[in-house]
Amino acid sequence: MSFIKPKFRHPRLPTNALGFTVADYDGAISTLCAGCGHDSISAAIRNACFKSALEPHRIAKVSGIGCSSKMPTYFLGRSHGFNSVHGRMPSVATGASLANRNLTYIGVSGDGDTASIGMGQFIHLIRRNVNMTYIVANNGCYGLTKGQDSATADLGSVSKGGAANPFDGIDLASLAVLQGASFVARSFSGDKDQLEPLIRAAMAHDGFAFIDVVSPCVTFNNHAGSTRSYGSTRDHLDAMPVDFVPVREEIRAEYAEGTSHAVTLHDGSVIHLLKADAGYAADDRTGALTAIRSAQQDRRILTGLLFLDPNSRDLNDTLELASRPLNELGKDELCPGSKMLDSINEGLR
Amino acid sequence: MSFIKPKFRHPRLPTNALGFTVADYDGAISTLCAGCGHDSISAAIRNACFKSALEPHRIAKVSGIGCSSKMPTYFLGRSHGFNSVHGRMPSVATGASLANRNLTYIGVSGDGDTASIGMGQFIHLIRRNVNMTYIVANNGCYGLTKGQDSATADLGSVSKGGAANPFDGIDLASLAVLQGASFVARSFSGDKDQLEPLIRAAMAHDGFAFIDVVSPCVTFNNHAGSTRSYGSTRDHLDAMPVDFVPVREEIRAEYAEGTSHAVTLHDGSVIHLLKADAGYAADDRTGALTAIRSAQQDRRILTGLLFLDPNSRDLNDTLELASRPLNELGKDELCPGSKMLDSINEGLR
Amino acid sequence: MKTLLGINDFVVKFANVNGTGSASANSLFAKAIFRMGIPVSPRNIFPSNIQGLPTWYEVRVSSQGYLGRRGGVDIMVCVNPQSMADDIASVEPGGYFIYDSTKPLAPQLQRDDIHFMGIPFTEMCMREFPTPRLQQLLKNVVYVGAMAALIEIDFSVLKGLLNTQFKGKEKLISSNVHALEMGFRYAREHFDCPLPVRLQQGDNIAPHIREFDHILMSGNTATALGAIYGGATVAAWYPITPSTSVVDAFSKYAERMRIDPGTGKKNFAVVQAEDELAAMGMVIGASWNGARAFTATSGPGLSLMSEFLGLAYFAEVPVVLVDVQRSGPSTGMPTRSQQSDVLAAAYASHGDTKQVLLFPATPRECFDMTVDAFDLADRLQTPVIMMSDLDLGMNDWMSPPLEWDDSRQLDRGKVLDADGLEQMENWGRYKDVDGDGICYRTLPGTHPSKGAYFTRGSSKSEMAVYSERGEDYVQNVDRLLRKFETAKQYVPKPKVKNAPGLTKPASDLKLGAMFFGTSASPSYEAVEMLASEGYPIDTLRIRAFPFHRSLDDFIHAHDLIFVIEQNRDGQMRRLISNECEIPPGKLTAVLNYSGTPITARHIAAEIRETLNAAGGNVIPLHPETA
Amino acid sequence: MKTLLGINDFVVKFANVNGTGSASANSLFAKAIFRMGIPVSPRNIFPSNIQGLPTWYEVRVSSQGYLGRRGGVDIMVCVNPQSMADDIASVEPGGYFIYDSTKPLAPQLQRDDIHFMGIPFTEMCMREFPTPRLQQLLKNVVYVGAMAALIEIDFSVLKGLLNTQFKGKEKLISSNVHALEMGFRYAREHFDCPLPVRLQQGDNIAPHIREFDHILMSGNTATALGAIYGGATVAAWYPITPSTSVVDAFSKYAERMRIDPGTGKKNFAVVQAEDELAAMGMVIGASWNGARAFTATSGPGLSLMSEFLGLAYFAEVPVVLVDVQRSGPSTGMPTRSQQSDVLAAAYASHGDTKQVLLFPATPRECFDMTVDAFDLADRLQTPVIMMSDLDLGMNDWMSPPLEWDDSRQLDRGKVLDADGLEQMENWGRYKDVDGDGICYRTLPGTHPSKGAYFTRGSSKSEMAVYSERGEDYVQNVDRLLRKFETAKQYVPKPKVKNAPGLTKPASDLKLGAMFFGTSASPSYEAVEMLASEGYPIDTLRIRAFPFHRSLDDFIHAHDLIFVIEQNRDGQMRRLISNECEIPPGKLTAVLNYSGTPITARHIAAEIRETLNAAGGNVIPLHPETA
Ligand SMILES: Cc1ncc(C[n+]2csc(CCOP(=O)(O)OP(=O)(O)O)c2C)c(N)n1
Ligand SMILES: Cc1ncc(C[n+]2csc(CCOP(=O)(O)OP(=O)(O)O)c2C)c(N)n1
Ligand code: SF4
Ligand code: SF4
Ligand SMILES: [Mg+2]
Ligand SMILES: [Mg+2]
Repeated sequence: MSFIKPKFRHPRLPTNALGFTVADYDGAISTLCAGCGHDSISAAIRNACFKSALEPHRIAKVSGIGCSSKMPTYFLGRSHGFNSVHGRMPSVATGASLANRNLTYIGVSGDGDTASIGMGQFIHLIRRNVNMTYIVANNGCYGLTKGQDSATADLGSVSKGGAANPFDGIDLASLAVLQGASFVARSFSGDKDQLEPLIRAAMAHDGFAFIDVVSPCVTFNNHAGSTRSYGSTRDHLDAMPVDFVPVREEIRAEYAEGTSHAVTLHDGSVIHLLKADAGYAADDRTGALTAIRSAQQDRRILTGLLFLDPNSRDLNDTLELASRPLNELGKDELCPGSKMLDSINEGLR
Repeated sequence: MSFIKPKFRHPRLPTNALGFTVADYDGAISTLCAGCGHDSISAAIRNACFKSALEPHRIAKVSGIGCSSKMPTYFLGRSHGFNSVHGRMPSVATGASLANRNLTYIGVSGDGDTASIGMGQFIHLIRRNVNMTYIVANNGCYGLTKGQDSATADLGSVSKGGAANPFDGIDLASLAVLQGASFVARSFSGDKDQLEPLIRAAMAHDGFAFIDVVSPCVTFNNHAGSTRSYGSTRDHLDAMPVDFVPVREEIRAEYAEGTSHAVTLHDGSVIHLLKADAGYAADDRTGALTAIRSAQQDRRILTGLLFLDPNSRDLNDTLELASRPLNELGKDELCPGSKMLDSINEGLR
Repeated sequence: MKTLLGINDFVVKFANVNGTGSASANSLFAKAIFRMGIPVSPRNIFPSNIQGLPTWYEVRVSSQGYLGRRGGVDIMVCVNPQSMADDIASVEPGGYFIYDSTKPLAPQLQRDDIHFMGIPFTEMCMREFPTPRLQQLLKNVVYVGAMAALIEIDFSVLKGLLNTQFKGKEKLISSNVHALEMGFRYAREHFDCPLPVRLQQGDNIAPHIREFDHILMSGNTATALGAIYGGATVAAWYPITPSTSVVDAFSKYAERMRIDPGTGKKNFAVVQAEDELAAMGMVIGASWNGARAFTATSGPGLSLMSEFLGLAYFAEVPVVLVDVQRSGPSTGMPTRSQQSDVLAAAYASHGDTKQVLLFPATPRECFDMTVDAFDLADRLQTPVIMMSDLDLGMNDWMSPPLEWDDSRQLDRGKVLDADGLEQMENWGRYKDVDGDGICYRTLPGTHPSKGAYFTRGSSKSEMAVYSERGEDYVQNVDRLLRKFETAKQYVPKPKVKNAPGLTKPASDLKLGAMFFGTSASPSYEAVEMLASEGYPIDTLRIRAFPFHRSLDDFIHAHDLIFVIEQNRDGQMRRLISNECEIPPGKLTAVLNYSGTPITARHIAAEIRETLNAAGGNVIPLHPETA
Repeated sequence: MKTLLGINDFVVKFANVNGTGSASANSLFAKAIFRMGIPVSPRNIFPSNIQGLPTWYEVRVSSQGYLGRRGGVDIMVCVNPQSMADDIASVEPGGYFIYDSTKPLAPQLQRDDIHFMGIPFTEMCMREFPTPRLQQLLKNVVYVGAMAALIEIDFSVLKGLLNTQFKGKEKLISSNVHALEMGFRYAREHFDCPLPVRLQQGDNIAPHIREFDHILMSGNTATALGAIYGGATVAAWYPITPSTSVVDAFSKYAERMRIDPGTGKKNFAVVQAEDELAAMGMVIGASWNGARAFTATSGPGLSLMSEFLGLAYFAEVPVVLVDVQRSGPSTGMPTRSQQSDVLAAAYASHGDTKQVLLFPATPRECFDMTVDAFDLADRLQTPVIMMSDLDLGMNDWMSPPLEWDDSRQLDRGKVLDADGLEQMENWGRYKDVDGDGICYRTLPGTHPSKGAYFTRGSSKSEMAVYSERGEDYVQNVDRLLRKFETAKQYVPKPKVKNAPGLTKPASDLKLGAMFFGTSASPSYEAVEMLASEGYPIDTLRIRAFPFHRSLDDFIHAHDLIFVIEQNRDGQMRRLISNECEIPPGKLTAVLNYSGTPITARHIAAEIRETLNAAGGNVIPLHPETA
């Protein structure tokens, strides 16, 4: 059940470039558990859209099924949303993007939704470089079905049931880098200073932008044995903070270990990277994989913008679609008319 | 339609340790196109089983759907086989392996079967380390449905239809390495000196052994524009020959660039690696990924045993299954009896 | 104000917020009544979320042992302000509304025709318990205590249950008992105890309850035990409400009963698959290889498995699939109950398919039919689908104890071992040697030179050679039909009962009712209600598809038959008219598809209405005159 | 020996090996007959492999314009030794068996009752053509040349076709013409030409062919054009026989007709998805977002899409799905035809669902119905499934030319734009404002502050707010039923015809036949055969589900109705008896499910048998007396 928030707005709330207040980006009140990491992500998305001054109704939200996939109800109430079926959001998003290339697409999924049932679609979504921001609220478990291990659960982590997970966890960020994603990042739901700019950068990116957000499930995965709880995540956090620079600001170019690195996005906006552990450039896949892995081997989770291809070409461009959205075409553009049909008939006589 | 081969055997055919001739490992006559790479793979599997002196009836063959997935009919006529549904062989193999851990499982698939519809199952099969040999007859296209590009088709390769593929090909070997496969190899269907030992090693390996076999489709993917045709494959072939040393032979230990490296398999058998381009040890995932990628960047296909984890633990062990196959258990082991049920009833009163 | 009277016959409903620990207090309540020997049927009505939304626990007490929902609420215990307005509205005139009076009740919520009884649960707990956690948790126990006073639950039974539950944790026992007593005392002090609706041991309890032994268990637990006793060794599944607890319970029992005594290793494998397609693939692979394997799922999973179900049907691989139905289509209402997968299951997959279905109605039957399902699947070499539902699967039901005959063997059907292969001449996998449509199967690894064949979902000859010849195809699928015909003699037979109170059907009695699964209990109840009104209705409880011949007989012996089920489209009615070649007009649908289980009142009302509409054709026959 | 006589009435069958280039020669043969104005219907019968297995091309010539299979073969042209024994056996007594006499025919293959005509094709080609490739390819053209002599194909028509086919490649033209002439000459020199079964322009051709314009095209091509003209912009699919050519043709036409003239960019997107689930997901996503989108698949794909079809049904997203049926279940016979997905499509998905189906019977109808399908899907906001099949989809059919009315608009149904939203008060996504069960939809991005809502496959209120309330659920699914009822008035109506030769049904005529899709043509033919025997049978061709009311009328107006279809279980018969509440006994199944299309002879024989069995009840009514 969703509760609609009171419509009252304080008259002096700060507004963004379009004159919207942050409340214009609110959704319904969350029905997730108090303290769920997913709610922090919803807030970060809302804030990112507000700060980037996106028109709420030009954003479309898509998700699968799970606690995480419910999130889109809880932000951007003025945007259309589609809570589809479990694990198959990538295909729904692909179709939506083809139909209208001019909206901003935010996909929200869970680790069960993406790494188990949705694995095939996820990989093919990456391969097609669909222009969207894809956020996995990664809690290492199936929240909505009451806490089973997901495929991202770490080896040896202990679920509510008490059994230690005997399988290696799938690292979605590495997978995305390997499979050719053009934007790959990781963050932590509790770290909004890092997460918000990453989401803004992802939405500005022209192509598939993946953000793996470690998002603890307070109900089923927040106890000593699990390696994905708030406590342990904070312990293992290897922060790589990212700061978003809006379009038209100065671009900084120097990049050395321990300093920041400016990467120009396709739309001209720039991201400053602060390289914590260094060792790879953010546009080098092998480097990214190695950095992620080496942090992993130290039992640390590398966060930040892990990989970026500034020359990304999205699916609409790859398919050479016209710039006018397909869903705007009318009979005149679509229907070749009776003369053409006559000539086709002619060829078949 | 399958034709059964004449049963006549030449009396003086060489026999293996079990007294079988290679003909005892034959299957039905192939109905694939003359010259199809897949037939060479069938022959290599037959020869490998013969040379490794496996009992034919203790092998089980599983496949999906496609020209490649038809292959199991064409070898090992004395083995049970299961031609299941498109892309879902991994799950069938997993179930089979759980039911009887004492058979040898050979899975045969195609690039469409594995990298498209089967991608999710493939990754989870790897994650579970199911004890089987998994061969992808990789022709970059959908042979059986007449030549559409598959997800492994190289960017820019031209299919029979004439259009250049606008997507990056998925590299199954890298994916397998990244996702934790315990044995990853690549070969070429026309190179039986490399392929047969690899198959023998894979079958001896205790866990999931993946072999990506470049296997040209002579009918739909054998023309200039395609980068996966016989010609082009031979051109880009960066051979990393592998020699199989049967159990009880001498183990060599030295390993330097350009020389051979002996890796002891779980059952005691040993593989000699000849490191062509060097730079990584065969038990290092990051090194394997880097080597594959760097060959790729030179437009070369790295072949040979690409990665091996000699300490692999297969699914049956991970799940701590008893050594007696589950399918052999009878009522006595399975059925707890009426006393137990009485005590359960008691707890529910 | 109307006065409700109900000794051992009433409905109590608890309105809670989920995630607040009410579940264990509520089941303490129900179990205590059960222990007192009084028939009780509790039901969870819960949301598809984890914390913070309304959830209800509806407990029916019925001296006659009616276990279906009756409809209506006599006593509402409301500790959730979110749903209060609706909850108040749902109380029967003359009924009781018990609420947390820490905050006063909004005046607009008042009703004149029910009793409001405020108990300051929150205030009491704040005062008595130190931590917010305990205050929250024990509030639930306080209202159970109050109910104990109001309806006279045996206090020693409650204490006994707490002692067992918290064995070894004395502190918890004492705080729980304290909470119980707080509630008890408050009620005694402030209200006329007991209420006219209340419990009373012994007296008016139906003999079939009083005189026989019962247990209280959920259908899913019983199904899991059926899989253990049926010899399942491989369970592959993907989590989905309301089927998850089937595999959870299977794992739990297997960890206890299936450990190899010598090595401590497991004689079973449970795999959480990546999705339902994979789960079904694993079951097929394991079954093909000779293990007994099963999966449990719900509607969305059934849809996803449909291609594989076609493979298993056509390739003739045994499969046991437990479908614990919830409300569809699509995600529907995932935590609500329906019987709406009947057609999807019966004809699962493209092409010409017919699947074997079983319809358990009680935990005991969940157990028995699951065991049978494994035998049937092996015997028939085809999928067998257990059609349970959320109501049966996830709620506790009073049930006769489970029984096991130690002499029962696992019937693995026509599987040839090496000797069998040696003896059989010209074995062919798809030869119908016995004329029953069931052929002899072999398992991988059995014999060095005989019995190997290729299993496929494509057309083949009797010798299992790939074939696209029309004749081979037709011969094969006709044999599959013959096999389906054979199945009729193996599946559980329907239960036929003459109209209650009438020892033999009078010659002019032509009314019948058919139902299955969780529609059975309220249907029987409705039929008794109608019998007392003079409408004699014979009943047939369907237990399996394909339908046994006695179902045809029943239909032919009646003029007007009600088919009672819980879905919108009258799916079972369709299946019957399809498969029995029955004029659909003979079958009148009685349906409920609101997601909460069908009630006896609803069924009786619908039937009554039809009979009234039929007018002169159906003259009530008063029991005295029958 | 019996003498076959057949001017423009016979069946020729070519027995080839696949992958040898026979397809183009065979279609040259059929096309030439078509060009001569003589009704012809060619059919490919091909294996599920790429090279080296038997493949057949069966060509029926029928002066009356019967396009279904007749059954039997009059002239067999056999260039494949693999299947020779069966091929010889299949020739009608008195028929002709033409074979490659380079090798002598095995004596045990001889039959006394047919004519054997050897032509040394291989030898002739070895002699005349330089390369093995040419020898192989042109062998096929040689037999066409021989046939030209034997049945009198107009040689100039053949040459004209070759000229068009090889335009610009003069060398190919001359070698092909040479091959034609080689065959022609050999036949002329060695056999009595023409045979008594042969072509003859003009004369006995049925007026509906002679007097009207026709084209020769496959159903899949027509479907693709329908998608173009229907305004589809997104096609997402996964390759599967026999549906692949739908999207192939769509791409081809779109590349030609949907390029933005200014930029050369595409006004369409074709995506080869990773599987059928993804294909359906893309269609749903695109349709939700306001593009017209479709997918094409066959049985296994339909099964895989069933969860998503439930979502689209319940979330009310338009979907156009083309199911080109093949033989099931499972992989079945992937290159053979059936109509066996009827039930799987009609009730696709778990829970209570009913899907809209269309049943085209000709390429013209494939075109028209595909255009309609997009309008219907938008209007009804639900999936619409085109039930084609391999026979219709992949074979060339004579068809009236496609027609397009330039004034026709795309009917996008109830979609609100920004203005519409401004004008509508209290818009709610699931409010049944018009009482037809169809609500007003909005598209993402339309209005800055109005019309945004959440689409979901779970239960919701009229305002599209997530809800688990039973009343909301029931209201919603009842509205979906109402919508399905509304659909009846929008879907194509059935075609009813009185028994042939009888202008109005005599009062004692009570026989009817119902059929759909590719069963129609042979059914009409069978009905004419039976009419000439004195059995007058009215017909109704089903064109859509839900069934139009006239179907009920037809059933009520007849006593005995044959339902003719191509599956084992009589699936349409079931659907009818289910949905029209018809006693199944009124409907007699006439079935064929061998994978090769049903024949008029088979239908007539089955009906005749039933009528004979019915004995006195059905007295043949001789046409003269009617
Ligand atoms: C086809 C299908 N299978 C199973 C389910 C049941 N189900 C709902 S949510 C979920 C897992 C959710 O896990 P995740 O995506 O990690 O989300 P979380 O709840 O952890 O945020 C499952 C298995 C379903 N809805 N549909
Ligand atoms: C569910 C399903 N979808 C589609 C098909 C059609 N199909 C058969 S084989 C095949 C692709 C085979 O490609 P690949 O696996 O690469 O094998 P190859 O023929 O190239 O060896 C497809 C799409 C099918 N059989 N089942
Ligand atoms: S169960 Fe876990 S993931 Fe779901 S809402 Fe609660 S805390 Fe969040
Ligand atoms: S089509 Fe290609 S893959 Fe298939 S059998 Fe022929 S050559 Fe091999
Ligand atoms: Mg999760
Ligand atoms: Mg391939």
